Amino acid sequence: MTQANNFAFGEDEKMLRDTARKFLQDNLPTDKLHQLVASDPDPYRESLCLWDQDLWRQIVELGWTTVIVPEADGGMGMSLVALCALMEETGRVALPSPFMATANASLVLRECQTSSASHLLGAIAAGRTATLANTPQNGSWRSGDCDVELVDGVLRGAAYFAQDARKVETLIVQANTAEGSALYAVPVGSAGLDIVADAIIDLTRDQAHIHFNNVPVGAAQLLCTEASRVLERAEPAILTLLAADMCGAGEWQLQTTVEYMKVREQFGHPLGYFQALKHPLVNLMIMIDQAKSLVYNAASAIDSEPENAAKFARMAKASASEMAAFASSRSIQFHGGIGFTWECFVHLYSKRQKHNQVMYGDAKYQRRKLADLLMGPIAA
Amino acid sequence: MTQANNFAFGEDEKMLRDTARKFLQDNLPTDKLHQLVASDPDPYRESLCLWDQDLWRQIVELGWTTVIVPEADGGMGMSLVALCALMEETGRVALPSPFMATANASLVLRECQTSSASHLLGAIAAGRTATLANTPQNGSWRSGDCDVELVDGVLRGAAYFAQDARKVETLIVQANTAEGSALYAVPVGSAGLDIVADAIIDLTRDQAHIHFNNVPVGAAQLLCTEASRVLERAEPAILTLLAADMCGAGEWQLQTTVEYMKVREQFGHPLGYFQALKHPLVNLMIMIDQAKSLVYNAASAIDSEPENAAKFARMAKASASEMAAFASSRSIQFHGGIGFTWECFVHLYSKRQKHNQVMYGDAKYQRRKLADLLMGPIAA
Amino acid sequence: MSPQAKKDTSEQAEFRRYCRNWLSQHDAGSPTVRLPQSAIEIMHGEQLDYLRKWQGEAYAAGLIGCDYPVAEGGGGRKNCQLVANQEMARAGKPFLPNILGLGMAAPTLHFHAQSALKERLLPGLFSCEDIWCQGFSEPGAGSDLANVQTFAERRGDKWVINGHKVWTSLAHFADWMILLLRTDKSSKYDGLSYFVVPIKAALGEGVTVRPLIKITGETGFNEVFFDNLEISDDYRLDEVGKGWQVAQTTLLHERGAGPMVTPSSGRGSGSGKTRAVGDAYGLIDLAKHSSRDGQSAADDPLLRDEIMKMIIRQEGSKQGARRAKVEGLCEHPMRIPLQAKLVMSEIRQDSAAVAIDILGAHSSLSIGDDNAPAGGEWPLAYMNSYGITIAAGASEIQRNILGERVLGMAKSK
Amino acid sequence: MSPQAKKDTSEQAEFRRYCRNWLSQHDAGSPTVRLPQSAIEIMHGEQLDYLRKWQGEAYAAGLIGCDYPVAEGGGGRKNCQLVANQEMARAGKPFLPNILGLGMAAPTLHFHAQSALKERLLPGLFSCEDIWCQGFSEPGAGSDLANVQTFAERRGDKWVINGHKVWTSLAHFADWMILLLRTDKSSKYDGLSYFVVPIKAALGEGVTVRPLIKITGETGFNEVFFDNLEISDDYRLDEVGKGWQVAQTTLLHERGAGPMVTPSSGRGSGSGKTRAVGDAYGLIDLAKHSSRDGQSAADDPLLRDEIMKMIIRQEGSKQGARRAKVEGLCEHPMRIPLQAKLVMSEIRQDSAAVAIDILGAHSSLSIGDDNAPAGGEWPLAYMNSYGITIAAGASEIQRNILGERVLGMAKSK
Repeated sequence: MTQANNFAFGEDEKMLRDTARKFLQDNLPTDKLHQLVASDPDPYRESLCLWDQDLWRQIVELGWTTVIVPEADGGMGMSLVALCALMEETGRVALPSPFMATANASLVLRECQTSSASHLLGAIAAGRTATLANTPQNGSWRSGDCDVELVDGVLRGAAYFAQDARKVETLIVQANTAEGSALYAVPVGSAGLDIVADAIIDLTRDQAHIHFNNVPVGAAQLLCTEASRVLERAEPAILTLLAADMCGAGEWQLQTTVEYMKVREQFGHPLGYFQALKHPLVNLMIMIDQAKSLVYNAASAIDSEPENAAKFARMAKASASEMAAFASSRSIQFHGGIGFTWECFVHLYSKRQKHNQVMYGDAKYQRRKLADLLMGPIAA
Repeated sequence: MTQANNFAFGEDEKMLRDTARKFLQDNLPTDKLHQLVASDPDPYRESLCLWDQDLWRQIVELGWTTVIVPEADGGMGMSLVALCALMEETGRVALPSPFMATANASLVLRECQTSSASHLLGAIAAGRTATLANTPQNGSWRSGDCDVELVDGVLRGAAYFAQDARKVETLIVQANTAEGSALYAVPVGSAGLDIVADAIIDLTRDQAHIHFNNVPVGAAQLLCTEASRVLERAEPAILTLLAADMCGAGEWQLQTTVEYMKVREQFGHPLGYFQALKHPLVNLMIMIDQAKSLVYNAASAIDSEPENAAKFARMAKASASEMAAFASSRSIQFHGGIGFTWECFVHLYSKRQKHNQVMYGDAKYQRRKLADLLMGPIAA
Repeated sequence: MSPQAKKDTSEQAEFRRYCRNWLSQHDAGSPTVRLPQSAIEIMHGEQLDYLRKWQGEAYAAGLIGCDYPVAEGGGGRKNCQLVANQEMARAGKPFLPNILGLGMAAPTLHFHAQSALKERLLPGLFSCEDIWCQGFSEPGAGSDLANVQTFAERRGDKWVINGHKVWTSLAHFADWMILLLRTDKSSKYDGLSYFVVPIKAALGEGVTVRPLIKITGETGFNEVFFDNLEISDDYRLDEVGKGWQVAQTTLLHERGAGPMVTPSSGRGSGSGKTRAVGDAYGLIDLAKHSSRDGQSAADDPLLRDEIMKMIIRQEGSKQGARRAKVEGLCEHPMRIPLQAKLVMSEIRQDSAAVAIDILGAHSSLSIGDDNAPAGGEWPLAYMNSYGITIAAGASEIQRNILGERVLGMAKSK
Repeated sequence: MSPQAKKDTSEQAEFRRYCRNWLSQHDAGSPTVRLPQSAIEIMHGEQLDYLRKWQGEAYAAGLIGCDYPVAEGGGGRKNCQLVANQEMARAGKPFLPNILGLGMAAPTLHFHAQSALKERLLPGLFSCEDIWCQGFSEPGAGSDLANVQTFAERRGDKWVINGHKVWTSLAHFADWMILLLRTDKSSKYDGLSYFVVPIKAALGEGVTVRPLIKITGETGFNEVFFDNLEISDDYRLDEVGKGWQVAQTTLLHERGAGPMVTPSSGRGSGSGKTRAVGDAYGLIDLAKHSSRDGQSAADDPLLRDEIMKMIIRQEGSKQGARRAKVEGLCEHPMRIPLQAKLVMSEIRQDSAAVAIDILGAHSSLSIGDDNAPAGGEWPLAYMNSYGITIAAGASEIQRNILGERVLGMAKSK
């Protein structure tokens, strides 16, 4: 297939995105977000799961969760580029929601090509939420690794670093089987399932590890039998969506800091006068632009140049991760004393970006995998 | 042994250094250096070997080549710290000379502990010059590797990247032997020796590769039979001296650029007013100070804490190499258009520093070896 | 014999023996509460009480204020604070809580206060009976410190203070405060004067302290409001209008470049085991015990390289402190001292960032999570590091100072 | 069909077929002399002659100036220069030598010259009959370009020029020069006017060209002295006092952000094989063929990481050019265009620095050494990269422009 014109970002995608931007800015301005997730600053508080479920119901009504669900399964069947544009907006407002988790689940289900997966995709189009539960305790970022196994019709073991697990209804669980590995749909509330909240730094997400104490699973819950291959095929899109979220958040960090540079004065000049602040912010802008261009390139490649998908997605995530680290650091530093306080909003984004940076593999990991693609593996 | 007070830099060392500084600044101001080595800019010119042999004779008379030669062998038997201080000064004026090559040869000879090596050290104290010829064509930085072998009493093969080979009288040649590897003293002009000049970028040095076409060597030329071990023991001091040279050159790059920042005006201000220029130069100053502190720490450790010598020397060279790259880059950039011209002196130092950066292992290499020391090797 | 001991003067050698002996026999005991990463993050009275008791004991034993005159409550020794610091660190004792008093207020009092005042105040400062804080920054005077607007109006031999200070660490516990105030609105630098103020005594009567919360969720610094607080002229340091010069003494010591050595201790919990969080060498241990992408982080060539970069910078900085004492090896006397705060604060920040890379997926876990590697202290240290790169002259200001005072380039503002 | 071809308009599609056909049948032949890395490093007439002949043939075939009006010597096409550029690059043809004319003088003439002047001058510029150079910078006007002092004094319908321009690439070959001159000393920006001047005709009669040598030892740029050079008012562009505005058109195109697409070609030697020097992807090949520390550089995890960093930046920049055309995906219309020069110049510099790391000990060898890997071109490219980060608005100035014009922060000067 060939490269899409304008990243396949056309009128429909633009309208979807512009509507989303306005909706989110109207409904979740940053002060409201801060009230929602940062009311209790105690670092030893019980792990919280704070999100606006009314807002989420409106989002479901707006159809965002159906964007990449195929039309045959009751979705809108739009492109990944369209979903990326939405994800950039949810990142821009640092939305606490199961949106990304459910999108990731949909991307995996799309690759399963089984009737059970189609059925669950249909449920997602109708509003059901889901997340992936497929990471082992050692934090491996490789699709093949998991600590859950299927023995005698029950799941045993544990999955770690499950995103927004306390906001969703269904878990997509990877399990080692006698034949290899498989994916199962496990509803939250199933017998033997123990979802343990992690206390995490990011205030806009929740994360959990999940114990499977002999959770029985039936044939109808089997989504596919080649979990590693399916997860690997979905990985470029998952990385790209995450990078899109990071670009949106990065743009917020840039614009918020730039605005402060215009109003805050020291030594008789607005801070933006000083090159020690101006030039790093220009560097940040360039990093955001690079990451964003790579995100839309990857998204459009996933839709229309599958042979380039993995390569471009790793570039996007690596670029976004480096950008996010820099954005988070400079937005705090350049706000000075106020930037170090809980009441200043920048910490919400810095924490979300730190979380984003390492999720599904940090920049170093992505570049290592990219080098394997472009240069071949290291000679033994 | 224990850490020396004040890096063992006392009155004697200070006087030696201060005298050297004045001597070099009087006799080799930068304009004179430029006339000496940069008269022909043609990049395709025949490879040149330009240095001031009169100046060198004076240096020998001042005794610099005897500083670390043991008293028993006719030298001054001073500390490596003293030699470092001298090397910093020769780096500051980017001296083209066999000083470093001969010092490195002396450091290796010191470790041989044979009468032939003592004899050659005595000759060096009396003014003889020498360089190491021990690097293979593949550019390996490890002491064990060489492309020369001893067969039936003659040397065959080649040595590469020999420093200032056209300025010296004796080569210290590493050769693989039936028993392992050995070092031989081979006078320039020996039968079968072919010294081929490299065309190099650094205008203040010369470099050559040397073919050994059945060069006969006698027993009196054998300096030691455990070349790898001897070279490894001398390596910390060789690295430290080079780093000292780089610190001196770095200080010249900093001060010269800072002076330009004071006189050159744009937009109604001296350039140093602008933080985009001021702050990177402060960063350079910090890098120089770090490298220099690590150099004197390493030198004093080599003299009095041998268990820390390798570790501290690698730190010094790694730090100096990063500093040199930054100094070279910023001194050109901040001089603007004039910095890009042959007639501006900064290029002489940038080229010398690029050469220094990779000699005996660049920063990445040094950190890799340091990690092996501090963390143990990577598990297979 | 330790490396340092070799170089001791006879007074230092004897004092070192004394310290070592005392420290071997005295322990702070196990804390009953989790201790913060440094004094400026003390949140609870319980944390303070534990640490305060330890400082009091150490002072009583003569390990604090060693180089100050006996009349000022000091030990009257010469170059012995360094020895006490080395021995306290070696013994891994808890840190000293009255850090702003010891590091900033004490040297400023010593150099600028009248005898009666410093003889009255320094003993309580050393013993930790009185906690001290520093009132410099204001909402409109951060990096531009000389823009201080909090005003002291003279009324006879009294001053009446009105205004608003911010980022005041330890103010919620403090008995005394050093204060930079405006006494003349017509001149920026020469309109400043310097005072010490008994703020705890004035709480509710002219002084209000409002805690601020840090990005970590910890408290520890505050806003302080002055509403017609009346103080005696006896509390003024140096002349009226000389506040900026006095403040330079404070700042020089704050940045680790002043002549008086600040008493400091190990960062340990009292058990003798120094916590490695924030120290670049500690990254090695973290890597060896961390699984990143399912493998030992210590075997990742890129992380090894990052760790070595940090260790080299930290060692360079440490050796720099050593070189700063060798005049013949320094190009400019203030070149290394004025770098100290900038360099160490950025090394700590960058080291903590490397730790986050090492931790991989596990870096998401906070100190509140039982499964967080190394108790979640490294990501916490990363966040807290911004306190240091911002406070006491942000890194950008430090670079201006170095470029201007040391390298002689034109002033940027 | 190539990816680009899919999106062609019908005019573009037809023109692409034409270009491809023509290029397959026409070749520049093997150069008889080593070619430099870019047009601004042309040292010898022999190099120029070879390249000039190629540009002339490409123009005659309609591949240059495609989008300019027919009356100005152009092809009268729409959005076809891009197509010609793509096809010339694809075919790996030599670069075009009249780069300053094509990239800067032509669009400036097009937008600001009177019809008679541009119709007279543009055909010779496109065909390479006339080489052009640019007279902007002066010893006292580098980054602060508006400080130009070279003065044009009006005498009736003539102007008399006196002054001194520097860093004038190609001036030693140039027939024409674009010139920013001061016509009024009382106003900085409004005192500037813009001219074109036939400098070759005036050599020895009011114009002196003195070659400067670069740090690489190559020539290619010059100082140009004006000593009472008299020119006609016909050579003025736009109104007197509007020179700064006209210069913005030149600078915008110089930085790759202007509306007229500059004709450009492959960087090849004519053999169809594009040279990879300066291109980040070329680092992979270099690493695979380089022995560093005695081992394949391609197996070094740290170098692999550095190479990937460069490739990602370069790909990000390339995709940025693609995104800049999608209005809905850009936050500000000039945000990406104004980055182009800064970003590409720093990527080239940093890529060449990575190459030096890859080469290890072999990076010491110059282009004059037969054993230098890849002919020593990478270290040469590193040195030459400073020409780009300094010229046409140094990187520091580009960052000011972006911070001020795009992000709206206060002006720094």
